[in-house]
Amino acid sequence: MNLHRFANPARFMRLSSALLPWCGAGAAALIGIGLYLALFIAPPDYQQGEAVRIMFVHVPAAWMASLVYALMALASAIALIWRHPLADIAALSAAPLGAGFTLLCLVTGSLWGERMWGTWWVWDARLTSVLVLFFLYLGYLALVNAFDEPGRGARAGAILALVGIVNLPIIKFSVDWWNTLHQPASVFRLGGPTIDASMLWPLAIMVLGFMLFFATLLLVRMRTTLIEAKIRVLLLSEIERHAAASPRQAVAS
Amino acid sequence: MPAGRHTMLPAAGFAGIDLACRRGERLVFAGLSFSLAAGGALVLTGPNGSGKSSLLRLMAGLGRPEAGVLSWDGAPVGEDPPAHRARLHFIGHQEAVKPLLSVAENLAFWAGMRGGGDVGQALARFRLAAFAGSPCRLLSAGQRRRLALARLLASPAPLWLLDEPATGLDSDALDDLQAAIAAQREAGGFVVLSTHTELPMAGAATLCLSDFAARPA
Amino acid sequence: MSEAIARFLAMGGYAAYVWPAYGLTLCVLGGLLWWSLASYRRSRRTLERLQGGREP
Amino acid sequence: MSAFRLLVQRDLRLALRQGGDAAMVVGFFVLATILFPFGVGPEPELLARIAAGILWVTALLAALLSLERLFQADWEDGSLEALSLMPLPLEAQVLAKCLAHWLVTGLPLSATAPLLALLLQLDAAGYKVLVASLLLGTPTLSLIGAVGAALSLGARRGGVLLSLLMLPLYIPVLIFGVGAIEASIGGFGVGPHLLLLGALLAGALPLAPLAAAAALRQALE
Repeated sequence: MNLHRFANPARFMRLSSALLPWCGAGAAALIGIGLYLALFIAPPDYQQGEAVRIMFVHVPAAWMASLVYALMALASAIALIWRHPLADIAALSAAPLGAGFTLLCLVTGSLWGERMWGTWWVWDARLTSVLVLFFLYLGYLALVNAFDEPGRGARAGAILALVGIVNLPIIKFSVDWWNTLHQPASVFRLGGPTIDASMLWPLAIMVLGFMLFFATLLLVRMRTTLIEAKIRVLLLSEIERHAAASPRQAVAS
Repeated sequence: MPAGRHTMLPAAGFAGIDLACRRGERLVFAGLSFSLAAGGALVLTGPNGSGKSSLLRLMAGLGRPEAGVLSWDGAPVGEDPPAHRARLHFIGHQEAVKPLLSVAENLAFWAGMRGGGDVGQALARFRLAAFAGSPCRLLSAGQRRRLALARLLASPAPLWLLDEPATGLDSDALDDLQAAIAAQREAGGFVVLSTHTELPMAGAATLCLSDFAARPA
Repeated sequence: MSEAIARFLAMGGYAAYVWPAYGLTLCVLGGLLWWSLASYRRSRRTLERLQGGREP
Repeated sequence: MSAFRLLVQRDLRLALRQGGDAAMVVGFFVLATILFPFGVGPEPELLARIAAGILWVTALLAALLSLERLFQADWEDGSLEALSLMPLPLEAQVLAKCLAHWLVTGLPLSATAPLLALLLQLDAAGYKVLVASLLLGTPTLSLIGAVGAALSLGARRGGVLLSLLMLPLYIPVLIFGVGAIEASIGGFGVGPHLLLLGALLAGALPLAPLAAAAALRQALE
C-alpha cells in the first residue's frame, strides 16, 4: 500500500530481464547481417552507383523516427487515459532514442543530398518533414526536463506528444504542398522509384535490426528509470525515518 | 477498494472514505475517512507537510485521490465535477486578487463567475466597503486576505474549504471570519478549514492528519 | 587482394558519402547503446549500495 | 452577463489597463519588419518578392511573444486555481482567454500589417488577402499557443520553451497564410488557401482548448 504501484513493478522487471538478452542478441545479429548484405552483397544502383548504400541506413532511420514518435503518442494516450505509470516511463524512455534516429535520418539524408545535388541541405518535402519531426522531439525532451517535479514533466510531455501526433499529418501535408509549389521539377526519390528484390532484403533486415535495437534500449532505459524511482523512494523514506525519530527526542528532552 | 462502494456512502452530507493522497513519489496520507453533516465544521490540524492542504485540494476537486472516494449526499463527487464545483468555495494560500483592478471589480468578477451575488454586503461584512473603489495594489496583505475571504459571502455556496484562513488577519478580521463561519453553519452549510492558530468553533470536529500518515516504506 | 580492398573502399568514387553515413550510424547507435547501458549500470550500483545488495 | 463574457471582459480590462500589451506586440511587429530591409537591402523588387513571408513570420513571432503571459499572471497570484473551480468549464475559460488574447494581439497585428506592407513594397494585389489571411490565421496561432502556454506553465525558462514547442506547430498556418498572399499576387485563386486556413482554425477551436485545459489541470494538481 505504501509504495506506488510502479515503485516495485516486479512483473515488468522480471519480464524485461527475460526479454533483454533475446532482443539484444537479435538486434546485433540482424544489424550485423544487414550491414554485411548492404555493403558487400547488394548491387550498386544503375543510376546512383555505390551511393545507393546510404539508403540502407537512411530509410530504416527515417522509418524508426516516425514509428517511435507514434509509439510515444500511443504510450502517452495510455498514460493520460488510464494513468498507467509504465506508459509514462515508456514514452520518456523512447523519446531520446527517437530523437537519435531522427538525427541519423537527417544527416544521412543530407549526405545523400550532397552527393545528388551538391548542397548539404535540400528542402525536399520528406527531409523537411523529418526536420520538423526532429524539433517536435527536441520540444518534448525540453518540456519533460523543464520541471523540478518529475511527475509534472511526464504528464505535460504526454499531452505534447498527443498534440504533436495530431499535428504531424497536417504539417506533412502543408510541407508537401509547399514543396510542390516551390520545387515542381525535381523528383527527389531517396530510395529510387522502385527497389528491386536484391536491395529489398538488406533493407528489410536493417529495418528489423533497428526495431529490435530500439526495443532493447527502450527496455534498458525503462528499467533504469524504474530503479531511479525506487532509489528516490528509498532516500525519501530514510529521510522520513530520521525525521520521525530524532526531533521528538529533541523536543521531549 | 471496498466492494459495493455506493452502499457505504452516508445518505446525506459531505464524506470521504479511505482517502489516500500522493505527492510525487510520496504517499502523504492513506486510509483517511471523515463525515460531515449539514451545519457541521471540520478543523484539520497536523504538522507542516502532513497533507492538510492536499486534503483540502482533494475535497475541492483539484486532482484525483490516489485511493478512496468523496461523496456528497450519497453520490460520489467524481461523477459530476461541474456540480461539485458549483457547490463549493475554495480559498487557498494565494488571494487571487488582481492589483490593477479595484476591490469592487475583483469581487464583482468572482461573484459574477458564480452567477452573481451581493458584492456590497460582502465587502461590508469584512470592513472593506471604504476601499471599494481603490485599486488592490494599494491594499495591505491583511486587507487582500480579507478581500479573498469576502468571496465566500459574495456568492452563496454550501461547502466552504478554507486553507489556513486565519493567517495574516488582525483580531477584528478574525471576529468577522468567525461570524461568517457561524452564519454559514446556521444556514446548514459545511465548513472545512485547516489552521495553526487557535480558532474556537462550537461543536466542530477535528481531524489530525498525522494520524493517517502513510508508514514510510 | 589489396587492390580489391582499395576498390571496395573507394565505393565507386562515393567513399566520401557512404562511409561517413555508416560511420555516423555506428556512432549514433553506439552512443545511444553506451549511454543507456552506462546509466543503467550506474543506477544499479546506487540501488545495491542503498539496499545493501538484498533483493535484485 | 455570462461568465464567458465576464472573463473576456476582465482579461481585456487588465490588458488595456496595463496599456503595454497591445502596443508592445505591434511595436515588436513593426521593428522586426523594419529590420529586414537593413538585412537584405532596400531594392524594391527583392523586398516585394519576400514581403509576404517577412510580414507573416514577424506577425507569428509577435503573437508568440505575448503568449507566455497568457496563463502566467493568473498562475502566480492564484487566480488560475480559483478559475479552475468556477462552474464555467476550464475549456470554455481557455477559449475566453484566447479570444481576449487575439483581440489584444491578432487584431492589432492584422490592422498594422498593410502599413508595413507599404514599407516592403508589397504588390497592390496582396493587401486585401494579407489582412484576410492574418485575420484567419492569428486566432489559430493564439489557440495553439494557448496549449504551449499551458504546458510550459511553471517550467524553467518558460518563454524559450514555449517558442520551441510552438514553432513547429505554426508551420502549416505560416505556409497557407503566405501561400494565400502569393497566390493573389500571382493572379491565382485565393479560395483554397483561405479555406485551408479556415480549416486549421476550425480544427484548433475545439481541440486546442481541450488540450490546454488538460495541461492546466495537470499544472494545478
